[in-house]
Amino acid sequence: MADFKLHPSEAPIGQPIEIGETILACIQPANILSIAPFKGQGMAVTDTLKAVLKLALPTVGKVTAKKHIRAMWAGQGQWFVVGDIALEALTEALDTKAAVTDQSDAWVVLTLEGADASEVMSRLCSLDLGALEQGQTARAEFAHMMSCITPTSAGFEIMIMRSFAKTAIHHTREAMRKLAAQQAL
Amino acid sequence: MHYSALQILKNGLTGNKGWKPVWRDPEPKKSYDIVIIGGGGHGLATAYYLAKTHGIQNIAVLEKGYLGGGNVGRNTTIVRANYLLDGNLEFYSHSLKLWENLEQELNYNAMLSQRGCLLLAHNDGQFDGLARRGNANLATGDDAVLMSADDVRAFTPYLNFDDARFPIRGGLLQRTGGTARHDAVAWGYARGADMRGVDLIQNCEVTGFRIEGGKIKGVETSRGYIGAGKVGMSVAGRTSQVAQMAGLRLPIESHVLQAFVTEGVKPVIDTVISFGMGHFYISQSDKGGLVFGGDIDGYNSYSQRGNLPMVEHVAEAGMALMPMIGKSRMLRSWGGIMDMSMDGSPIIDKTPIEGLFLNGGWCYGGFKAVPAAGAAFAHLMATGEKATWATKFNLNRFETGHVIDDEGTGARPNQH
Amino acid sequence: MNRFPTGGLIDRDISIPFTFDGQTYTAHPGDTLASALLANGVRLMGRSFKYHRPRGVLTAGSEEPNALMEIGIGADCTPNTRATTQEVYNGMVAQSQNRFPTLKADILAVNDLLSPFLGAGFYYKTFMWPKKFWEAIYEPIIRRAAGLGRLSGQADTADYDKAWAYCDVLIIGGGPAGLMAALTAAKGGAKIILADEDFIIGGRLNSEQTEVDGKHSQRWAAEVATQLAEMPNVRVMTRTTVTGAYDGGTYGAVERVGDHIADAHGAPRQIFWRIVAKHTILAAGATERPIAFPNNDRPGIMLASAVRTYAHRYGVAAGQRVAVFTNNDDGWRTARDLMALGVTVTGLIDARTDVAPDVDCPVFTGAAVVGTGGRLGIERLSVRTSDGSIQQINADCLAVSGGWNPSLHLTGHMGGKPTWREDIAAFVPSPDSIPNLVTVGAANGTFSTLGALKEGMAAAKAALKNLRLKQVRPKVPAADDAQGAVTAFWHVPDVKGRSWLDFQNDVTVKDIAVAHRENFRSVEHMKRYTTLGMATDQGKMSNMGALAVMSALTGQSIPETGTTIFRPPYTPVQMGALGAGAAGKGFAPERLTTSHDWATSRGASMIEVGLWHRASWFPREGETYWRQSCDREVKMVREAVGVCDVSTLGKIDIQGPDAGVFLDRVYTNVFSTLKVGKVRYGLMLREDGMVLDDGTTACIGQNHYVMTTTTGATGPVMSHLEFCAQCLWPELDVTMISVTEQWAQIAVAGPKSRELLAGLIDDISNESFPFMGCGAVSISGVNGRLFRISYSGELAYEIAVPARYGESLMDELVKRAEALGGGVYGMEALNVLRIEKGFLTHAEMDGRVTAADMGMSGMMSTKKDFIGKVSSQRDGLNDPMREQLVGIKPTGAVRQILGGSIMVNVDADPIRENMQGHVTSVCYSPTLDGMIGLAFVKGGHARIGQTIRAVDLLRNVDTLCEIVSPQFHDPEGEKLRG
Amino acid sequence: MRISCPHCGERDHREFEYLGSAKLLERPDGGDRAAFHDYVFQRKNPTGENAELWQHVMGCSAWLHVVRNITTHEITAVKLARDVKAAAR
Repeated sequence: MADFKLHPSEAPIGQPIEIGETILACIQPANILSIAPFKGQGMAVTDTLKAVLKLALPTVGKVTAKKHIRAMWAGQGQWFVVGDIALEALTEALDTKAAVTDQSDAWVVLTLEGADASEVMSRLCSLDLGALEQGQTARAEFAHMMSCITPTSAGFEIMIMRSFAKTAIHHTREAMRKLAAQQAL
Repeated sequence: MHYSALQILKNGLTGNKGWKPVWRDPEPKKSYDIVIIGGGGHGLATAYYLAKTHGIQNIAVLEKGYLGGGNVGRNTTIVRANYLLDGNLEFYSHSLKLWENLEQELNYNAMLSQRGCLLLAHNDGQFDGLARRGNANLATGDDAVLMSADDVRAFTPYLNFDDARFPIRGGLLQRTGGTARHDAVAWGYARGADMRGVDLIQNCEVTGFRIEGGKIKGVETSRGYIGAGKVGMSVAGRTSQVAQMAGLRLPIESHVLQAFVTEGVKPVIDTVISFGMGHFYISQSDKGGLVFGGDIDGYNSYSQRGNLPMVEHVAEAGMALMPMIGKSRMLRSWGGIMDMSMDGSPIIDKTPIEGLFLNGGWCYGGFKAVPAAGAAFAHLMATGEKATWATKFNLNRFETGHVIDDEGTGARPNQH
Repeated sequence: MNRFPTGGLIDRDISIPFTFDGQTYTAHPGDTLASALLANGVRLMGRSFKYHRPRGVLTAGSEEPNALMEIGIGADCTPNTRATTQEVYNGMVAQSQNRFPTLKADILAVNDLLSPFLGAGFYYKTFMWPKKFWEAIYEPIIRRAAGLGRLSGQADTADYDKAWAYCDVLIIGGGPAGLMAALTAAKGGAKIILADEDFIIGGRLNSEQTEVDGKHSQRWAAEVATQLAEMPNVRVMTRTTVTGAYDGGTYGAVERVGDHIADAHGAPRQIFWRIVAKHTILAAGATERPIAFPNNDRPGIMLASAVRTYAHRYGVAAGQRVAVFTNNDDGWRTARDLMALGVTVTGLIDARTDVAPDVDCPVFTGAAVVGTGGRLGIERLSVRTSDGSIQQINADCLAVSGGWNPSLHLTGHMGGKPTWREDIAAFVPSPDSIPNLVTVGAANGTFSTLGALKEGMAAAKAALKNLRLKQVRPKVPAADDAQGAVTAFWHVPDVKGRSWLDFQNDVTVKDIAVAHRENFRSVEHMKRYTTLGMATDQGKMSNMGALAVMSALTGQSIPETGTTIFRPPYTPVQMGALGAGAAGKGFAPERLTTSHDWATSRGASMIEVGLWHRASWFPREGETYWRQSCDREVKMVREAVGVCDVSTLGKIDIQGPDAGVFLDRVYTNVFSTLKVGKVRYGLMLREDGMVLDDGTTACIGQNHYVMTTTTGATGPVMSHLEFCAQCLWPELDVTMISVTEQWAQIAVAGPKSRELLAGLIDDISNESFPFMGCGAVSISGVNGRLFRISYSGELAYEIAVPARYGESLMDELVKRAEALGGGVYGMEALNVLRIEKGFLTHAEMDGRVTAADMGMSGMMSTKKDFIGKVSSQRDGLNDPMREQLVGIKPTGAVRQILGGSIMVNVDADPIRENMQGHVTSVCYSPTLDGMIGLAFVKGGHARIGQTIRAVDLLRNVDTLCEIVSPQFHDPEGEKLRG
Repeated sequence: MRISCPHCGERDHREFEYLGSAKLLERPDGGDRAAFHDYVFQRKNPTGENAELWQHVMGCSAWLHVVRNITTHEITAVKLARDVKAAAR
């Protein structure tokens, strides 16, 4: 009966933003699903995930990946599965074992890459970035906002809540601009 | 010695050699009718009013450090009477009236400067809240002027009106609010009390109470036992510690509040501005320093120093509100320990121990309260009755539910 | 002029023009403003604060109290800038300050003549009569005279930034001790930061004529700095002042990135760093101290160390005929160095008697300077020789050396008290003043170059050991090992005239005597009474001298007299840097709904709600005033259908076998009985019995709920729930996560709302979605949720779709609403709709009201415990005369009610004692065609039907009102159930 | 201050929010008003070590039981409040 289609909004960054030695871009994973195991169900959840996704729940502060799907720790008793995996399938599989919610639209995933990515990050985030290795992930403050910071081979992935995305991009862009200008002195 | 222009002239011509000590340094006597613990603004004012209003002279003020070394000497000097709720309304109203005559009464220039105190609103809800407050202030007989955004702009054109994160919706000005020279208040009361025979005893720490049959007998101190008919605790910042020596547990937490001053600059801010949304307030001292502060750091502390997050937050709020201060430099930061009570309002009351009285829980309000609190505490200790302007600061109000929660944040001291 | 032909760390091949007070001069790269002015023969650089005495440069560092200037013009002008640290850049405009009309002829210098009457604390004793005159006359005059430089009054639009850095070892100061520490720690593999406030690394190595490792100390410092900069584990930060030490190894630091160049081209002027260090080595050096003697404040009287700095580092002779006054061996070095450079030394005055200076100039031992002369700068001095006779000496510069104060300031930032060392007559830091910080070199009282090198190395080795890094054994380079003998000598006794202690604030030895006389004897009293140490150097130049004077007066030793506490920051920090990023809109993050752009494109007026921006109203053509739009939008909802984005409300997904039990404990009412597909309104209290928040919670599956919170309370409620789950009842099997951001939620309200939705959703019947029903729906193939809830009192729904579709859904719903005679509505209309219906917001739930106050005692379950239950039973909260929520509407001639009015009885005066309550919310109700309001009134629930006045004293409105039920519109609730 | 979150490691305290004394873990059972008055309002407020509750709001959201010296700010122990509460049961 619907004679119309709902269409998704545009990504907050179209063309990647390149300033100096850093590039800021936005990626949109197919899905982000949260998993919070119920009491005593941690192993059962891991077993199920292994069966369904060939992935175990990572330990605190870690990321595990299998092909294009990865599981990341996302806070006390909370994990995110990121990739092409349907809410219904995961909800059904985990049924009484864990609470599952759809977070796909709740987060904007930014990538900050390039030679100066770390230096730009140091303007925005209080983490000890040198101590954050690939395979790890951190919940941390980013320019006064909640975030998930995950180091990648080329830089960082920064997950920010959707309503904050414009502010996050603005501040990151400003930090990139100022750093580039400083290095040009 | 009476202070006057003539006196200054006389001394100036004779090499300033004729000045006399502003207070004596007496040895403590064996006992006093009344012992006040704490030689801060409140303790000194209490002793002054006990002597002056109630004619009691056999009084000692015991101070563990130097007179006026606590919060009376480390606040941001704001005086105002623009509270919201009954209990606070009449109290601060009375205090402001006492402030207005203080200098002549004490013959000491505390430099009260009624340059106005402006509270800002940033949305309709806050504006209605300011209106409620202003109406209550007017109904109490105090000054209040509700300002539109245009009024505020005309009054303080240097605020950020153009690209503010939280645009200014309006304000509430109390023209009778302002600032005073904090140290002078302590010194003026100390001088007044000393002149009336009160013994001000510095470097004398109270280490215990002597209580017999539920009645106070005296205090143990670092300079020996001192007997007392009545004892008043006026030790905001350390109230829990002192009260604990009498076996009392209180609805109080101690928190650190930082304050800041910039290098002196020529006059740019001619009033006191309070930016509630940013938890920031600022004024300019007569010397030219911009004096400002914000919220308490937010965690219990007995250290008179704070940490960077609040330093930065306050500076950020300042830059958001008035970006013209960007090229001034923060010269000094310091901290004071606040008695944060569970509803944000003070306690002036008897304790369950006969003859032991409590004045504490002042949160941020202690400085502006000095005259009225001293007078009320003196009244209570001398007569056993509550002063008419301080009837609601009861110790048991948390049990009965008669709390005075001006901020509406409940039993969260770090949010008051 | 005064520039030596060779030597120093300046580039004589390049000349840089700049102006000072309108006069053009030239400098060379490597010059500070002070060195350039001295090179150009300028001695007069400022005026003192109180007496407006002429002032010249006293030091060559950040401790400078005199040579403060305004740098730049217009909005770029930075006042109070120390000429001793400001590098000259091309075209720089510098101006003297705190003088009128000119520096040479300053009218307020008249104060100096009045100084007998303006001594310590004079203002406490006068200006009181007549009473009004303080504020009307005296204070304005004082304020105009006070202050130092001028702020432009314009917004500071320069760029600033903030940043974080982590390291194993933070080394503060790049002099011999710091460099050796850095070299050692770096070779051991530690991650280090070396911060120095200067623009060239080296500290005093750049200021002295000495050798390290067989080469000139300047060269050695440069080589080590280069070596360090090339190591990957080292970050050398010049122009970076560590300003404060805080808990947990956290330090604040300011890096001046662009202050030394004419145009930073978008680079930050300054960066405020937070440096987190496992270990810290404080190698901040020492500052020389002056000696107090009569008229010791004339331009040309400088610290001897500064005279050497200007000579060796900048190639500048501070004077052509220099005299030296000292109490230690450094004074001799000054005389020798100057003579080697060809400067005439007209006298070396050493206060000590038992010394024999080996200097080829007129020498006076056991002597003291007892006076100076010269109008705008020193021209001569009087020396009292050891036999008591007075000798006149000509000099255009007097170099004074009173010994050294270790730069221990940071070690006092956490409350540490320093230790007195009699042998050097100075305070040194006490160990462990700051956890994991050690002090080395001159900052630790070790004044020889070799000693500093050794201590720096030792501290670094200890740090390496603690860090379990490899031990290294670098060779200590050869260097001078003279510690320098000193005999305490603070001020010249038995003299006439004023001897300055605090040069900026004009505090003299006599002022300390007055403070002593008046019993302001504790150090804090002395400081506060005289203002000593309150200057922009925080007493670096003055505290020790004053302490010594007070100690002599009281007969106590200096350590018994006390010390003063140094507070952060070490040197003043520009507010722009500390508040970086907050000017303009940067103060707080902005939260935007998915329909934000859509709304603004339709001309919506936006308002802030917490961090969110929401649409306030949507003007249509011809509407020029917000009320026109608002009234229309209200009518639209009441008569047709309205659409409103309500995504900002908090949404919390709660799941688990114990989710129902959990909700029972946090809400006053019961939720465990809620059936799947149903929604219930809930009330949440704080543990003190006051209302925390309200909202609806939907049961969307077995043990699966979605709670909504008010926009402003989302964070606090989430935190509260997490507290309950983790801290109170960890045994409950319940999980929660915010889904606020996942869902765009849109309200569709009005009698035609079902008709509107029928075109989008398959089954929208009352049976499928009865009032307070909910369920999953599909909207053009997108999975959404539908709740039949109403905040307007009309038949209404809220539809939630994944946020990416929010804007699209909004657009579609509004189009359809418009086709039905309705449209979009904003917060203003939403507010009117809820007031008409008596629904609450935080205007009513202000943190001071109970459920009973709001007429909701019925929602307080008696069958279970819940947060706030017991506290809400306190007598004071159950007083029937508490202020209770009612509706009010005008009944008299005045039809207006203002928010924030106070309530008084009909015949009562509007005074505090008669206050009956206050008005929380008001609106013009198009539905009722008049103003209505919500108010709290004492005993209000029992006063329905009575009249009362809403009085606004601020705006002179006095309105006779009838007290009514807060449900003005459809009190039976037939419409929302329809 | 730096707080070592058991999940997230050492972080600046600006990422955390302070609630108050860890006595807030011990909510009284039953309806005794005196017990609740003490629980909600009365504080020992010591000068030395104090057990208190912080939440890592900008991080993992865990409530933490932190033992901290109120005068020196030195932190000697950080545990998950959940675990402390469970152990007390």
